[in-house]
Amino acid sequence: MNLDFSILLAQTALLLVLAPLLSGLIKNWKAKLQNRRGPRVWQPYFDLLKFLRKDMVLSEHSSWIFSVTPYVLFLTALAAGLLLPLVTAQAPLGLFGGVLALVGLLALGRFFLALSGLDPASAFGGMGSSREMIISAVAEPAMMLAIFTVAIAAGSTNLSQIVLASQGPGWKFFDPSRALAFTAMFIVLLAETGRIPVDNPATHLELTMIHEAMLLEYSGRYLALIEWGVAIKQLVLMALLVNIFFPIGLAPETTPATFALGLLCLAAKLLVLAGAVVLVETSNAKLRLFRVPDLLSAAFILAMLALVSTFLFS
Amino acid sequence: MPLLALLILVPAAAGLACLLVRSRRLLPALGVLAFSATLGLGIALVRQVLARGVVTEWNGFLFADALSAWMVLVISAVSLASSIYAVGYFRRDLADGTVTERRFREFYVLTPLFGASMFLVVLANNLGVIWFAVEATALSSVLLVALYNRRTSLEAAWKYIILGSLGLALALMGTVFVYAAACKNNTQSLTSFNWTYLMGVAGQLDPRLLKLAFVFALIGYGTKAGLAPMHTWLPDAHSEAPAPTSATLSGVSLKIALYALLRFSILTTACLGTPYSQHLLLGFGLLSMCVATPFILVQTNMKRLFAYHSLEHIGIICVGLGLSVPLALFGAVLHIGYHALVKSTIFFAAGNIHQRCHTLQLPKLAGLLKTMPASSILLALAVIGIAGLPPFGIFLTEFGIVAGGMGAGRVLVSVLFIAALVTVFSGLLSHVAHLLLGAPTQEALGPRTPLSCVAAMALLIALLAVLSLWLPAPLLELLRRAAALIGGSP
Amino acid sequence: MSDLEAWAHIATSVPPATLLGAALCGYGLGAVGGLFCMRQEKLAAAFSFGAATLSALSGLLAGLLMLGGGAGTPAPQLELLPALIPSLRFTVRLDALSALFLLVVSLLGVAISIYSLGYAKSFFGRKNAGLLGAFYNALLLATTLTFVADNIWMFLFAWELMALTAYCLVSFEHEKPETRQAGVLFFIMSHIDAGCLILGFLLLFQASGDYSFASLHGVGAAMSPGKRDAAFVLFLLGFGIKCGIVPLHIWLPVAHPVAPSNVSALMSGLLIKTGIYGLTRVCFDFLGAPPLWWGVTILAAGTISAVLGVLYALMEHDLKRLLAYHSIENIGIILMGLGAALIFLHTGHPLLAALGLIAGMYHTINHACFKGLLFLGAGAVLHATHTRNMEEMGGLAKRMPQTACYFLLGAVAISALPPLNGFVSEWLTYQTLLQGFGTTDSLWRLAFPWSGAMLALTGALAAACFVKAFGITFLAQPRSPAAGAAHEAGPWMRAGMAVLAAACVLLGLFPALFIRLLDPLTQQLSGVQLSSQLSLNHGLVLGLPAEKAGSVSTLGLVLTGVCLLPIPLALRLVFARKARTRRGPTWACGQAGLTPQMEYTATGFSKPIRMIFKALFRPRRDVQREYDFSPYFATNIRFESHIEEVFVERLYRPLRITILRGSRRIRALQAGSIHAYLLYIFVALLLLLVFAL
Amino acid sequence: MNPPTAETASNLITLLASFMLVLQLLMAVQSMLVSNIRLFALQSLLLAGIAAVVGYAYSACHVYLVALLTFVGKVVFLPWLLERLVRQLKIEQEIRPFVNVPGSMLLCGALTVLAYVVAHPVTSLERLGSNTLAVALALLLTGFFLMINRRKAITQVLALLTMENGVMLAAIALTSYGMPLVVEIGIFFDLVTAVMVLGILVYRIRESFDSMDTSKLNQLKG
Repeated sequence: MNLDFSILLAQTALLLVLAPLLSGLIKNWKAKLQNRRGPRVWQPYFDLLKFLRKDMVLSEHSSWIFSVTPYVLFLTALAAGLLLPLVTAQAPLGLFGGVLALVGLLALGRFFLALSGLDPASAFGGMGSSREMIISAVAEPAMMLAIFTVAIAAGSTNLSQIVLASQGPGWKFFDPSRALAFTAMFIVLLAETGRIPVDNPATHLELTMIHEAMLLEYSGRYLALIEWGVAIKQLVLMALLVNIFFPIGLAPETTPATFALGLLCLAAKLLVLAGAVVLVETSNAKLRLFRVPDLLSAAFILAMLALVSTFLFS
Repeated sequence: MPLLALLILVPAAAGLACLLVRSRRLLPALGVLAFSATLGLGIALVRQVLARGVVTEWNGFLFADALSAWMVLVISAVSLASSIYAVGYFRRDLADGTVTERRFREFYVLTPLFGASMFLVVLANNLGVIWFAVEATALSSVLLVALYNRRTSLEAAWKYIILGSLGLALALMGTVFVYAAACKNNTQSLTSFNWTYLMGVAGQLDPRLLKLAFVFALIGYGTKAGLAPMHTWLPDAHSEAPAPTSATLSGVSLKIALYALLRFSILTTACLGTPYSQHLLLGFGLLSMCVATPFILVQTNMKRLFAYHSLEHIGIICVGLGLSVPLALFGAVLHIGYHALVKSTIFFAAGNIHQRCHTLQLPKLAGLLKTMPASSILLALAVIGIAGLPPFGIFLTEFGIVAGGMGAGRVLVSVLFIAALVTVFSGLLSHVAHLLLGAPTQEALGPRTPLSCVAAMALLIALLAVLSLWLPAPLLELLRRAAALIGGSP
Repeated sequence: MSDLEAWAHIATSVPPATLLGAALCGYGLGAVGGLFCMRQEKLAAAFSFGAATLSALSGLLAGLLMLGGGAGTPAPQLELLPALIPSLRFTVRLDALSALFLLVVSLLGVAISIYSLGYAKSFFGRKNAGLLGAFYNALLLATTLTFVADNIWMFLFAWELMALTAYCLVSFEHEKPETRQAGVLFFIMSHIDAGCLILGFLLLFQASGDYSFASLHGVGAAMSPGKRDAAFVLFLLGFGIKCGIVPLHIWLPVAHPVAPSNVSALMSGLLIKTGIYGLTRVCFDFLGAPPLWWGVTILAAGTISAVLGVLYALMEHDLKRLLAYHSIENIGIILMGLGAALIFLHTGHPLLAALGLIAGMYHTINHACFKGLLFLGAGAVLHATHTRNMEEMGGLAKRMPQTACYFLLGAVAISALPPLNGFVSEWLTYQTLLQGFGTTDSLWRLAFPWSGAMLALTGALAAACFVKAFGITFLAQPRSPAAGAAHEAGPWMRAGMAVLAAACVLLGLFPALFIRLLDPLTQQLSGVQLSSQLSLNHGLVLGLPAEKAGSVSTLGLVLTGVCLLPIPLALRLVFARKARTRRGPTWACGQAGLTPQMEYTATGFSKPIRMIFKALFRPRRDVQREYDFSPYFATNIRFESHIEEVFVERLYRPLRITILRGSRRIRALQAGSIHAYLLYIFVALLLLLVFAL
Repeated sequence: MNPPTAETASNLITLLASFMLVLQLLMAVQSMLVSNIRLFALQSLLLAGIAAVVGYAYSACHVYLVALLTFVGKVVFLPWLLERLVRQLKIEQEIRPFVNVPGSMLLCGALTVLAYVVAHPVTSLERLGSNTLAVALALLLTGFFLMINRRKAITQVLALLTMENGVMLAAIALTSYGMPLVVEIGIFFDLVTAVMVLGILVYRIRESFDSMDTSKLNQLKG
């Protein structure tokens, strides 16, 4: 594995730049669908910049965990991104971990974020972290089964191998197990990134926000780091989904040409997925908290069917 | 030097001496002296038996082989310990008037006689004399049970004597049948009734008669040994008797009747050749263990709890003897010794608790570890021993019996054995844990336990601990010979 | 540096047998010493726990040397005591499996003994610390003997001794009635499993004819299938009770919390491992080629134990009961690895069986470390706040900073989050389950991914549970004056925790090194050495034997994190140089200020799970409301919610009631009338006369 | 021993043995204590007679001694002792037994049949008197049943003594001259001490309990 730093730096930069753009894009499109003009697409950059410059207020009750969490969240999201074959089939740090390591890193970030929600002794943070942990717990089996389906087809949990295996002859997408797995992963994506049916990202209403509640006490550069980390996490998950199930444009080896082509294909795919997410967000209302497990158990059933269908129909 | 005769005459003489001696202080000393003498004689007997295989005196009337030598040792050890214990025990009883002067003397006359008749049972060669000796143990111990002259102890004594005499009548019928089978080839003399002669001529005896004889002996001596369903007198007698007597009763006298039954079983196996008697012993042993379990689980009286536990251990020994596999037999014979030591300690402790807290009701007693640390710790060690937990030897013997059983392919027997053991353990543990641990509830406490009582218990526990980890070579050889004897190969 | 090499030379030259002997004598000496100088508490505690530390160290060395020596080293045998009965001998033997578990017991022994040197101070004046030291040493002695026993008799001897000493320790503070009941329940369950083991081993003895373990290797082949399955069921029951597999687990959450904290750490880190050791020794070593249903049963038992263990743990707000339930969960994960390995042995894949074994064993070591660490942390917290109820804690991170760090490290490890050891062993378990799918084509292969999904659910719920445990205990404001006045644990206690924390980190970052130690074990049990194929890039990365299979390197992830750290720091330098930070009150919707009552509670935190899994918990809540004139203006509200222990309510309590009621009915047989007694004898005589002649 | 006297001796023994069984059945029915004691005395007399006949038939002097001992002990001394006890404790009437009269008669009959069935394969061993072993077993079993059936302590002792008679009859019938003398004396001596100890106990029970009804002795339960 030649750890040539060029790809590493490129992918890191790509992750840092694309993430806010993607979330800005989604906010903008959502506004347009609700025939509002909505914030401009690169508004998140300005937000980040503003947060970085502002003074910071730390709660008097919080401990050192409150200050460590932004760095942990940001770094784990970035590291997870580097495990992913973003542009070409070669993931920069593919040797350091496969899909299990990626899920583990995101879980580590979530663990510290939940702790920081409890730290400032406010009820909102406690409620947010409790709901966040429980929803991700219920989503976990569905995600694991979908990953198992894909990993069994490829015979390994190494993401590059999975992508190369699914690039095989014939248009793999219509294979029933991959379609079911994709649907299950899509539902899990909505739950993990806190989209509408599970959690409302745009609200500050105490009772309905899950993810936002944990960030309530953050301000200044810590808030910037966390916002950026969450955006990177969203990009990583969407890219993971897109690259595994639609491996078009992911060349086996990385040269400047294949890098550019891959980037284009990635952008296209991400836009399509973002559009799908926006469509789901605008057409659905937020589910009651105790209906969310039913949605996620539906995802689990879909993943189970995907797994069964790998050997039932082949 | 008539060793066997001395073994019987010394305690008998001590009993008569206690009758005549005036001063009250001398009686305990006489008791302790008598039984330490018998212990010495017992050790000498063991050495002789190991040297010469079999010791006989009075031209064959008295007879001692490995099994009887081991029983002599057990009897003298337990009797010595209970006589030491009785010194302190009765001083307190006399002090608070529960025992009158006459009863005190009565105890010191009857206990040595009780010991003497027990020695006669194990040393007699003639089956008729064995019956006579067992009857003597019954008669001498019935008045001991009724020592306190309370209503309940009288009732216990009455049941003890009626059921005992009934059992012995049936045992006599069994002995008559054996004798009838023996003198069929009309040799007509005292020796034809000796066990050695019978073993010699066992082949020609009429098998049908011997089966009938064994059935009567089993019911008869089984009643005296406390096998279920003939055990009903056992909890009453052992819980109402004074502590030293119930220790001797529970520790040794049950095994004396079992010894007599064992002689019959060996004879029947030699004659019939089929394991007829062993199957019966096995069946009654398992029945005793299963019958003891429910009574232990829901028991409220401490002494009755330990009495039922003796019933279970008699069942264990019977199962061991019934399996008649070398390892199981060795386990059973060794178990006789270990159980005698532990059960006596437990009844001594019960006696201490009874005298200190004036009640035997388990719900009323709690937190004894704080009020009576010395005897509580010794009771805890004894209960650990009797429950068959590792540091002490009973774990070895119970494992030996089960291993023997499984080795011989008796899977169902072993499963029942283990199930009964575990259930009884849980009952015993929950009672004793409630008894010893927690905050003490007793307010009006009697006088502190005298030193001699604690010394007796400590002596027995120390002996058990030593014997659990290291058996001296001569003792091991003696036990191996006794086990071989029961197994049928002389 | 030269003396370091000298020390290393000395250490490797001493044969493992003498080290093991030294360890056993050390424990014995510690126990006897603790008993004798019971009067002077300080001396007794120092002597006994000091002796325990040293003997544990020598045990650790013995284990390391034995495992380090590679697969070939011969297993030394030792005769401890002269045999009472010729066939039942007290012999011990140190083969690969025993060496691994000796390693685990010694590692935990060192850490907890150091911790106890400080912890015993809390007993001075109140209880007898010398006695605690004595029983502690006896328990370590018995557990070590159990792992290294070489014949049936010695194993059962040590097993019962372990149960006895553990009972004495569990009911050490026997003033409280709940401690006594817990002790009795523990001992009865231990005795039941000892009974099952005796029967199981003797079934093997029937076939082998000899008690020594040497003669029992692969004895299953010589037994009839019916007997083999019966032996397996007996062993599963016996070892299952000690492991805490779900239907048999009821003693575990009751016994661990009442014991002194250093003992609960030892019990949950170690006592449970004796069950795992037993199952491994019997299923892989003695019973020969397993049928399919054995592996599937263990896999299913593991899965169910894992999920139910973590679900019940989430509902607990008693810190030590929570950790006890987590022991059940982690045992489930270990059993998943072992069950999968058994299935691979059946389908004839020794390579994957070795992988499953490595996953199970590695998680055993990891669980011993982080569970021990968490219990020691809980002990420190309990020592400081004098309560086990999490609802009365809070804000301890500022008052007990180092304990908080150690507890957090343990929490991250147990939630299987990278880069620590929990993640590595769960990664190995996932890989085993993943590879398992392709091995058979019968429907059973669905069991693997399904267990994988349940493992994921367990991991995530464990993370949620430890966010609750750490957050409610250490973060935010103290909820009670006791928590407010808490002080940091003593130096010894922190040192004990530091040892285990270091172990967790090392086991997490350098897995390839430690898996090399498991080589002799997998060679002995499944005939394959796997560590060389597992460790790629000279030990930095842990990969699977198949060439393009997945790999993970926790060290790599940490390095990546460190390399990426300059980015946020640079952002701070570039943009936020002038920004100031200040401390302000937490947002309370504009009202005056936050009081501790407003904080989120542990019961609240686990409320969503209680709602989602209503069918399992059947939660009941009652609210008492006191008011003066109108119910709408309550002066005082008392809220109480509790869940139903399904197994205790439905299975064990009815069983106990029927047994006791039956016994009372039988007790009526002894009705006191002599005529009835005579009738019993008469009937017995008649029956014998009619049938037995 | 010439055949004719053997012939008449075994007939005589069979006759006396059957009479003993009849007396036993009478005792099962009789409810007066004193008459029960007299019935027992008569039964012991018959036993002594059988012993004398055996002694004469085999002209063995030690059997005469056994007959004499039985006569002195069981016909004279024990009934006198029991009657003195009955007079002292002023208990006259046996209260209603557990099983009424026809029931107990039926049971005794059944037990006798069982005794014959059990004794049948073994009768070939007898020398004098045909199936006296069956009669002995019947005496034993009916004595046992009598002991269960009656409530008064004295009657239970009496039932025990009749069982003893049954055993003695078996001893005499099965063996040519009964058991060796020393054993006979030992057994006899035990019997006497047993009755004396029972007497002491009955006296003490009478003192503390006001009545001799054994069914009152049931405090020790469970």
